[in-house]
Order: sequence, then structure tokens, then C-alpha cells
Amino acid sequence: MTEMQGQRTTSVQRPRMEVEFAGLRLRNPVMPASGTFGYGEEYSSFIDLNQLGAVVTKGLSLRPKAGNPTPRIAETTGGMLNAIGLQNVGVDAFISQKMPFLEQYHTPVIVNFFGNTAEEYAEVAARLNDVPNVAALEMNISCPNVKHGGIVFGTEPQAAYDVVSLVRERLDKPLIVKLTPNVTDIRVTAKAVEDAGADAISLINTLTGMAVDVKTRRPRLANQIGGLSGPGIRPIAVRLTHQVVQTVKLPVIGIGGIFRAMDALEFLIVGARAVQVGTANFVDPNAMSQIITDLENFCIDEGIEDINDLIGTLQL
Amino acid sequence: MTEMQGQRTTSVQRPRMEVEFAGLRLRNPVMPASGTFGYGEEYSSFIDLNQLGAVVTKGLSLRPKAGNPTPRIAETTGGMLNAIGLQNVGVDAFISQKMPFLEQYHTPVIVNFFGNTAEEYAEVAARLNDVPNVAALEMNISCPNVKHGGIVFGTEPQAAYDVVSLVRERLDKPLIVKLTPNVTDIRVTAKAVEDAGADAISLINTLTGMAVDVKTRRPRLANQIGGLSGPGIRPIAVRLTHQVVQTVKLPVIGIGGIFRAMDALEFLIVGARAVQVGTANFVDPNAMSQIITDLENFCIDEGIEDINDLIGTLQL
Amino acid sequence: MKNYKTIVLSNQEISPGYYRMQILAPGYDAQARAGQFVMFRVQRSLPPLLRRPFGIFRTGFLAPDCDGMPPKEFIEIVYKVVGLGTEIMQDLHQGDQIELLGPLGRGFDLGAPDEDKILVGGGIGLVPLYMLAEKLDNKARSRLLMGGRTRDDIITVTEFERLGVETYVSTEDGSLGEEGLVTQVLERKLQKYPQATVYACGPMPMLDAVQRICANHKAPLQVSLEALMACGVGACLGCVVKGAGHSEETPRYLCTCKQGPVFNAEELDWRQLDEPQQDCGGCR
Amino acid sequence: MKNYKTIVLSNQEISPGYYRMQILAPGYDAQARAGQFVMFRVQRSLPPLLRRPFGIFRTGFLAPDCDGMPPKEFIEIVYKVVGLGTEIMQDLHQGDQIELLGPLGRGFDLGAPDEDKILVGGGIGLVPLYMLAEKLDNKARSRLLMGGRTRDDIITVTEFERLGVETYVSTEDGSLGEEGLVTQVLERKLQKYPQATVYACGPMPMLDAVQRICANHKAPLQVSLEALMACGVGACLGCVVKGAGHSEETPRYLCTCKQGPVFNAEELDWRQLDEPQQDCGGCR
Ligand SMILES: Cc1cc2nc3c(=O)[nH]c(=O)nc-3n(C[C@H](O)[C@H](O)[C@H](O)COP(=O)(O)OP(=O)(O)OC[C@H]3O[C@@H](n4cnc5c(N)ncnc54)[C@H](O)[C@@H]3O)c2cc1C
Ligand SMILES: Cc1cc2nc3c(=O)[nH]c(=O)nc-3n(C[C@H](O)[C@H](O)[C@H](O)COP(=O)(O)OP(=O)(O)OC[C@H]3O[C@@H](n4cnc5c(N)ncnc54)[C@H](O)[C@@H]3O)c2cc1C
Ligand SMILES: Cc1cc2nc3c(=O)[nH]c(=O)nc-3n(C[C@H](O)[C@H](O)[C@H](O)COP(=O)(O)O)c2cc1C
Ligand SMILES: Cc1cc2nc3c(=O)[nH]c(=O)nc-3n(C[C@H](O)[C@H](O)[C@H](O)COP(=O)(O)O)c2cc1C
Ligand code: FES
Ligand code: FES
Repeated sequence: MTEMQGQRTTSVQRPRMEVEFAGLRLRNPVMPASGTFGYGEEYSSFIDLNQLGAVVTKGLSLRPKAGNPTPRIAETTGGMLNAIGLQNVGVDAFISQKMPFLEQYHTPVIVNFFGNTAEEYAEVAARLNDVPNVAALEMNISCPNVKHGGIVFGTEPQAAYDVVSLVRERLDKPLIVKLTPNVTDIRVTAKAVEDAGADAISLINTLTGMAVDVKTRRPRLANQIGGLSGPGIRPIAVRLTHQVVQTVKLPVIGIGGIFRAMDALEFLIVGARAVQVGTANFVDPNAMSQIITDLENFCIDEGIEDINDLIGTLQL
Repeated sequence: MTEMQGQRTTSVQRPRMEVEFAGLRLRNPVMPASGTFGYGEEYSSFIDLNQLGAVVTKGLSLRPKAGNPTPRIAETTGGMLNAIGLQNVGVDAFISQKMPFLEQYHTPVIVNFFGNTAEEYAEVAARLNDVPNVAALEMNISCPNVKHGGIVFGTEPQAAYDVVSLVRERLDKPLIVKLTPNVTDIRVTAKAVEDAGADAISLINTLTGMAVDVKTRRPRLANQIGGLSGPGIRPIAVRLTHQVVQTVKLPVIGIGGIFRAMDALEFLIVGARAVQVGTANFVDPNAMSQIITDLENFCIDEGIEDINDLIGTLQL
Repeated sequence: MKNYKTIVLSNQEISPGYYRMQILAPGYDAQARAGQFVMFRVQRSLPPLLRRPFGIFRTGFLAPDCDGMPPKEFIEIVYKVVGLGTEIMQDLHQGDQIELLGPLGRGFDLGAPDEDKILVGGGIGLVPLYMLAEKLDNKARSRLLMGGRTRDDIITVTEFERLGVETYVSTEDGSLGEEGLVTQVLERKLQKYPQATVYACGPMPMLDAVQRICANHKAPLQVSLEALMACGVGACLGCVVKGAGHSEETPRYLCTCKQGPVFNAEELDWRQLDEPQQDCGGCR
Repeated sequence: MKNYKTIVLSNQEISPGYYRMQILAPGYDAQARAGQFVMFRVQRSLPPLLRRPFGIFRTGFLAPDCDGMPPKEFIEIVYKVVGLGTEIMQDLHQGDQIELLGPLGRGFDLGAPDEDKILVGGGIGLVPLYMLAEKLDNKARSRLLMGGRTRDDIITVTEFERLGVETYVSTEDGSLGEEGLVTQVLERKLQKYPQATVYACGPMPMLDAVQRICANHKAPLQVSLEALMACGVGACLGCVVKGAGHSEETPRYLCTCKQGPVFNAEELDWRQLDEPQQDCGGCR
């Protein structure tokens, strides 16, 4: 039995791990992906939140949201499907009940949020704008617009532009917009979001998938379709991150199937300024801590003094 | 040491496995996916081609194609990336050198093909139209149209419609059109292809992905990006197959991450009339044979007399 | 609650398809409560991607080594082989490295020593009841009703008997004990001990029947549920179950991993618990 | 060529990081030729997804059982632990189930018995040369030059010596044999045996140097190459290498798995073989 650990006890000069972008200054480029880390408290007995680059919350909406019927999750090869249905306590309960816990730590809090209409998005953002210890907002645009036939905001460049613009007007804090990968050309959405005034882009949200129980012949999720995450989607996420970095000037946060430092490095090398770790937290609550340590060790081994010297160094 | 096998030696009534669609009559619904089975001969010492529902060839072009520089493949978690670059002997060499081998078997031959322009597509189809033992053509529209800025035919509904219409004019044989998953809404492409006169739709081709060697900081494929295949993409493929089945009247062939009979069943249950097995052939040359046997056994166990009674029986 | 790497101490088939695994588990004997569970992971194995939840069967200390070190704590789990993960688990041997996250969730409320208690377990649902029975102060006033499809599903009988708990066995095919459902036996026992508190764990249809019987008898009931889980700590919201008062309009979901797996019957929405979609793949 | 499930007979570390595995392999002794390879898969293991290619070190028969059955055939492979797949392989034990596809590819051309032969192996590149040396009719006219970075990379020396082949060892750090590159030794030997045919297997920079030396001496050369492989049978076209006369305009690719892994030096495009993109991840 060994407690998980990895710190090297040598006298080697430790590399600089801080990254800065969009007005944020992070201890290191590693943070959880929204929806895989609750409101921070859930994992706080397994990982020291002060170790993390930032904490990213579960997605919040104007009113509490109950989520989908069960089953909500299904394991697939190299990944999992989820259709949680964005269950959350609502922005007000978050501010009053969940923020105080997070304020005990000196790690920046990034609040993920969404809406069913552009106005709802803007209203949630406005309420969070006044919360002092919220460092930035991450806007999930992979939601259907109930006012426009349920078309997902993030799959329509114009809808994405409009909703981001509206939020931008109501928000002074840094605005990260999180893109959906379920599009023909992500560069178009990225450009729209940049034009609308986002400060950073994060990607990817889950890919739409489905699994069938062949005995009962039912979909394995009550919601029929769900979002695919996990290591199997990483190559798609790396490709999209690369494309977006090449397209916009905004800083980019890479997400998708990051389980080990090696995986995080792929995103940093193609140009992401930071990464988010999602499904890996479920498999190993210690994953982010291990990734941070191993990133440092990688830098030491490769003689890199500052992790920023690695970012965007893809050799073509 | 045991030779792989799985046939049950009981006196149970064997289920009917034949499927018919688009003028094709297949012994069973299992066939290889293009590009993973060469021209049939390569695997003929491992699997009896007469066992298969059909043989699907490597994609053919008007002239021989050399393919991409190496490395061309990279393993990823639950999948692999390939950027073979559609290396092939060309349609004429196929007809003169590769068809005679396939003609020794009584399994329908489906020839996969592509072009760099709509005219090239039509010309390849025309040449194959006269080859008596070619049962059907499968048209890969995941290729860039060199005449139109390299936009992939299959990602532009109008371009897809145009190229399929042109081919349709020159082809009397059944025409299967193979869709790319790298689109916002595959139903639109499926509809376009149906309107243009396709007899069947197959999907999915690979998802675009990328992987980076973190030591050299180079893409792991010389071509930088490649196509992701394997079990990790199956949930995406099942979802897209489901959507297309719900949208068009055409018969659909399901492809993507099929490794076992259970996987094939997911596609059949959502409504695919047949399936193609790709990457699994590399991992196990016996995979298709095992899938066919296990599909039969599944039918026996579930008391299904005709595999067609399973197709499209998803319970919603 | 901790997450650490540890090793398998033993892993044995105890009935066809059922295994009992002993795992080195520092901290568990002091901390774990009856009804709690662990998230188990075979190290370096992928698939399965996600950890698998298993109830704690018992905790204890190994016979001390002669090295003067304090004796080592262990836990035992008992599992049925049903799919990918448990198939891999059955091949584990002494010394194999695994990872353990736990103890997790809310356990049973042990109640007062002077109450009558009836424990009802179906198949693998017997697992958390063992630790519960062990912790009960007054074993003489506790009865255990064991149910299963066949005799093979009646696991760890001798262990229960050794605890001094009166046990009644029933099987659907009559291959061991009384023929029929465990709920028949419960009905009789509740008539005999009308003040008893009931603790139940087992497949959903059994729990549902137990709940109806207890409601009729106005007997307090605690049930331990299963649900598909990704995180086990309340972060993913994958494992929810419908709570009392749940409706389409005012949905009320409870986390099985955190607010459960043990619930008081009144906390749950029983009308909807037996819906087919509640079935977690191979829910037994 | 066959694909079947079989078992590991033994698996031992023979030098730090190098393992030798014996596998039950019916049909191989009669069929396999020196220079051929197998595609190896650990059963039920995923990842790795793809099979891993390994050269055949030798084939043979087990001492007959007393059961009157014909003696059993085996093959041996020797592998270096470099990544995911080989890490899993090193943990295999006698009796573990694996799958074997082979024997695959084109082997060495054994040439005439009355020729001088020089075998040049770098590190793990020694593997196929063992079976080659074994099959050569006239061992007295064959010399083996073994190269490696350190003494740990000079594997299976005793086996080669037992064959009666004259062996010369060189290491880059001088920890065993002559200090320096194996190509120095080749240069000297070719001066001594100017009519010799050369057979080489090893890392690409070594092969490149060997090719230059042989070209200077006009010595015929057969090389065994490595490439990333998915299928091993010529179906995926993943493993290609540039052939002689290759250019951007008239590309000419050869399948390493089917037209190789052994090529006559003239068949290959040597100008481009040492391009960085030819490097297969951890190509040694
Ligand atoms: C709190 C709790 C305690 C449990 N205690 C025990 C126990 O003591 N002994 C025991 O044998 N089993 C127990 N189970 C069920 C056990 O978790 C599953 O049998 C096991 O996860 C099956 O894994 P698999 O990979 O073999 O099956 P697969 O069917 O391949 O699993 C696929 C997915 O479904 C999940 N799953 C499948 N069946 C169940 C189930 N019944 N409940 C929850 N998730 C499931 C798996 O975790 C996995 O995510 C418990 C479940 C829960 C929630
Ligand atoms: C014809 C042939 C014969 C070989 N013979 C031997 C041998 O006798 N002994 C030995 O130790 N090795 C041999 N190799 C190399 C061996 O295949 C690789 O070392 C092995 O595949 C590495 O697998 P891994 O999962 O440990 O490494 P990883 O780096 O995790 O593998 C990732 C992917 O890259 C491939 N790969 C990595 N390195 C190589 C390589 N050098 N060549 C080809 N593919 C590679 C793997 O097959 C896999 O697809 C041979 C290769 C070929 C092509
Ligand atoms: C259970 C679960 C819940 C999620 N909830 C949210 C959410 O509320 N908001 C959001 O923007 N993304 C959500 N995501 C998406 C993740 O943040 C992340 O983008 C995705 O899982 C890909 O990363 P991964 O492969 O590392 O998990 C969720 C993912 C999972 C698995
Ligand atoms: C090495 C390789 C080569 C391929 N070549 C072709 C091709 O020539 N034409 C085509 O339509 N699809 C090609 N494909 C795509 C497959 O036919 C299939 O659509 C895809 O691999 C998904 O199925 P799988 O997950 O079962 O592999 C190729 C795939 C691979 C892995
Ligand atoms: S399993 Fe994640 S919230 Fe319960
Ligand atoms: S490895 Fe597939 S063609 Fe050579």
C-alpha cells in the first residue's frame, strides 16, 4: 500500500509553471473540466484544491435544473456517455451555498454556466459578475436554444455570435467560451466567438453519441443520446484545439480525454495555454495532482525552465 | 493452442441470416470496411471470403495513387489514426489484376471508389459499371474537391448532391454512398444523397483527429491529421446511424468500431441493414468470422428466426 | 475517505460465480460503517474505464506479523461476476495491485439495541448486511432473511450463523431452505415482531415488495440501493434516484453515492423506482 | 500463415530491459524462414489495440512428452521493453494465452554456401540474425558483428557463439568489446572479405551507414527494416517505405510487412530513409 505520490526530492531547479491569459493568472495550467468536479467540495478530501490551476464548477443555470431521468451514464470502450441533463443548484444557490466553500482556497474559481435562451445566459452572467471571488466565467454554448427550435447555440455561428455578444455586454469578468465539437468547421464558430468579444476559448465539450443495450434493445441512456468523453476522443480534441489555435488570436484551453501528463502535453504543444481534466477525475481522483507533478518532471527532464516555453511549439 | 472457432454443434434450427437491400442479396450482414481488407486477397489465407456477406475493396481512383508520406498510422486509446492517403492501384489495374482473384469466390464484390473532382468520380464509376462481377459501388465522399478549394464533398450538401447525381447518371449498378461524420448535421447530407439517387448509405467514415509525439513535438502522422477509427468511435457511429435511419428511406450500412457481435447488434437494432468491420480486422483477422458466428448464436439464444426481425427494433 | 493503491490479499470463489476478495485497507476498520461502499479499480487496466462500486462485506485486522509493526487492516468484498470489470477481477491474485476509493456513502443507521430487527437480503444484496449484523449490539433480537433464486445465490451463510444471528433461508426453486420469495418470510416475521425495524438490500423488485410489506405493517425500513456510478463522490450526478415527492414538474433527485446508498424508505419515490429505465444494465 | 490462440511457454529477462519469450507455435518450425516476423497480441488486452510485430529469433521442438504425441513446435522472440505493449508483455507468464499471426513477410535470401557472409546487428536488430545464422550452411565463412550502446544491448552472445559463428562485439561506450560503432568493424571486415554478402538489422542510422559502406565496397546487402504496422499482411498500407526511384512526382512505396521486412539494398530509396518522419516513434 502506498499513498499516491510522484514529487521528486532532488535539488533540481523547479520549472516555472504559472500561465497567464485573459487576465487570469494560474499556478499551473491544470484544472478540472466542468461537470466532472462538482462544485469543488466533492473532491476536496482527495485533492488539495490549492494545488490546482483553477477550479471549474458544474454548469449553472438561472434556476435550479433537475436533470434527465436515469440511466444517465454508460461506459463505452475508451470512454463514457453521459446525459446528466445539466442538473445544478441554480446560480443563486451556488453563490450563497457553494461559493463560500471555494472562497477558503486561494485558487481562482471559474464558473461554468448556460441558458435556454440568450437572455437567460446574459442574466446568469450578470448575477455572477458581482461575485468578487469568481475569477472568470466559462460559457457552455452546447445547449439548445429553446426559442429557436432547439438548435444548439454552438452549432450556428450567428447564434453563437449573438449569445456571446449579449453576455459580453453584461459581464466585466474574463469570458471563456466553450465550444462544441459537433460541427463541420470549428474555425467558423471560433471566429464568431472571438468577434463577439470572448476573452478565451475552451474546447472540446463532449461528442454526441449513443449506445444500445442489445438484450433489452433500448438505448443505454434514458435520454437516448448523450455526450461522449474520455481518452478515446482525445485525438479529435487535439485536432480541433490545433485548428482553433491556428485560427484565432484568443488563448485556448484544451479539453478532451486528458488522463496523463503526456496527454496534457499534446494540447499544450499544439498551443493550448491550459488544459481541463474531465472523465479522468472519476477514474482517479488524484489524476490532476499526478498530471501537475508529471508536467513539472517532464519540464525538468527536457530542460524546460518555464512551461510557457512549451506552449505552441508544435514542429510542422 | 486452439484454432479459433465458435460454431455450436447442436441440432438447433439455424436462423436465417440473409439480408437484401438496394438490389443486393447478402449471405449475412457482415462485410469488411474499405481500406482495412486490401483487395480481399491479403486476408484470404486467414478468413474464407465465401463466409462473408460481401467483400469491400480499398478505395479506388481513376489513376493509381501513391498515398501519403510516413508515418501513416498511430495508435491512440481505443482507436487508431490513419493517413494512408488513399494509396491504391487505380481502377484499371484493379479490374485487370485484382478482380480475377475475387471472381473465384461467390461473394458479392463492392468496390469503394473516390475522385478529386466530380468528373473523376463519374469516370471511375463508368469504368466499373461494365465489370460483370462487381455487385455494387460504394462512393467515398470524404474527399476534398480539388476544383473547389479542397472542401470535402461530403461536408457540403450541395456538393454531395451534385457529385452523387453525376455518378448516378453513369452507373446502373447499385450505388452506396459513404458519409463522413465530420459534419454538424448528418441528416442534411443523408437527405441530399438520397435525393441525388443513391440506393443505400453507409456510415461512418473516420473522424478527423491528430496526435502529437511529445518528445519530438511533431504530429505523429506525417500528414499531421488523420482519420480516427476503432472501438472508441462506436458511440458516435451508432448515434449517426440512428439519425440517418430516422431521416431517409434508403437502406443503411453501419460502420464504426465494430469488434464483436454485440457491437454489430447495436447498429442492426438502430436500423442498419448490414455492417462493415474495419479496424477490428487488423487486431484479429478472424473478427468477421467470429462476429458472424456470434450473431447466429445470439439469434438462437434470443429465439430470433430471421436476423431481419432484429433490424430496426430499437425500443424508444 | 481516501484513495490509494493497495494490494489484493486473497480472492476466492465461494459459490459458483461469486467471489470473496480480501484487500489490504489501512484506515477502514476504524472508519467504515456498515452499508458503505468502495470504488474499486484494477490498476493499469483500461477497459474498464470507470471504477466499480462494491459494498463492504467486513473489515478487520490481519494476524500481527512478528515484525513488531501494528497489525494491518483489511476489508473484504464479495462480488458476483456479471460483466467486463468483474470478469477481470476474478483473475486477480494475492499481491496484485489495485486502487481503492472509500469508504463512501451513507451507511445504515444502527438504531437502538433494544429494538427487534429484521435484515432482508437477496443474492448479492447480502453483502452489506453482514457488516450490519456484525455491528448490531443485540444480535439475539436480530433475524436475517436470506433469499435467492437457487442455492448458489445463498452466499456466506456460515459467516452469518457464526455471528449468532438467527437466519432463515428461502430460494425461488426450493433448492435450499423454504421454497418461494424472501418476502413471504418477511411477512410472517413482521407479524411475529410487529415493532421491528427492517433493513433490506437486494434486487429492485424485491426491495419494492419489501417496501410494500413494511408500509402495510408501518415498519421502519432502510434500503441499500444500487445505481450506475462514475465518480462515487457526488460530483458527476450520474447515480441519482428519484426522491419522495418527485414528479415531472418538481423533479427531486438524490445521489445514490452520497445521500445513499442506504436510504430510509420514506426518502424515496417508490412509485417510480421500479421503472425499467432504473435498471442499471445488469441490475440484479 | 495462420492466426491462432496459443500460450506462452516461458518469458525471461535476459539483459536489463530485454526479454526472451518462448511460445507454443505449431507449424512454425517447418514454415518460418529467417527474417520473418509475427504479429503478437496479448489476449483480452485492450489497450494495446493493435498487434505488435516481432522478428522470429528461432524455432524448434520441445523435448517430447511421454504421451506418445508428436513433439511440440515453438518459436522464440526476443524483445526490448519500450512502450505500452512490451510493458504488458513483460508481465506474461507460462500458460498465459496470447494470439499469434504469422509467419509473415519476406525473409532473408540465404545465398550460396561458398560465399563469405557478414551479419551486422545493432541492439534488438540481432534477433532475426540468429535464425539466419542458424540456417546458414557454411557457418565457418560467416562472421557476426554485434553492436550496441552499452554491454546491456549485446544480447544472446552465447547463443550465437554456440552456433559456431565467429562474433565481434563493439559498444559505443566500450563497456563490452571494441569501443565504437559496429560500422567501423564492418569496414575492416569488408576489406578482409571483399566478396562478402552483408546482412544487416538495426536502427535506421546504423543501416544507413552500413548501406554506404557496402555501396562503397560494392558488397551485396540485405537489410531488415522496422515500420509501424497495423495489419502485418499488406492490407492497411500503413507500413510503407520509399522504394528505389521514389520521388514526389513518381512516388513508389513498398510494404514493409509484405515486400519486406527484408529488402535488398537496391530496392530501397536510401536518400530518404533517414528522414525524421521515417522514425516510428521509438524506432531504435
Ligand atoms: C453501492 C453499490 C454497492 C454494490 N455492492 C456490490 C457488492 O457488494 N457485490 C457485487 O457483486 N456487486 C455490487 N454492486 C454492483 C456492482 O457494482 C456491479 O455488479 C459491477 O459494477 C458490475 O461491473 P462489471 O464491469 O462486471 O459489469 P458491466 O455490466 O460490464 O458494467 C458496465 C457498467 O455498469 C455498471 N453496473 C453494472 N451492473 C451494476 C449494478 N448492479 N450496480 C451498479 N452499477 C452496475 C458498472 O459499474 C459499469 O459502469 C454494488 C453497486 C453499488 C452501486
Ligand atoms: C518486422 C518487425 C520486427 C520487429 N522485431 C522486433 C524484435 O524482434 N524485438 C523487438 O524488441 N522489437 C521488434 N520490433 C519492434 C517492435 O515491434 C516494437 O518495439 C513494439 O511494437 C513496441 O511496442 P510497444 O507497445 O511496447 O511500444 P509503443 O511505443 O507503445 O507502441 C506504439 C505503436 O508504435 C509501434 N512501434 C513502436 N516502436 C516500433 C518499432 N520500433 N517498430 C515498429 N513499430 C513500432 C507499436 O507497434 C505500436 O503500434 C520489430 C518491428 C518490426 C516492424
Ligand atoms: C458527467 C459529465 C458532466 C458534464 N457536465 C458539463 C457541464 O455541466 N458543463 C460543461 O460545459 N461541460 C460538461 N461536461 C463536459 C466536460 O467538461 C468535458 O468538456 C468533456 O467531458 C471532455 O473532457 P474529458 O474527456 O476529459 O471528460 C460534462 C462531462 C461529463 C462526463
Ligand atoms: C487504414 C484504413 C484505411 C481506410 N481506407 C479507406 C478507404 O480507402 N475508403 C473508405 O471509404 N474508407 C476507408 N477507411 C475507413 C473505414 O472503411 C471505416 O469507415 C472506418 O475505419 C471506421 O470503421 P472501424 O472503426 O471499424 O475501423 C479506412 C480506414 C482505415 C483504418
Ligand atoms: S456516482 Fe457520481 S454523483 Fe454519484
Ligand atoms: S502493416 Fe498493414 S500493410 Fe503492412
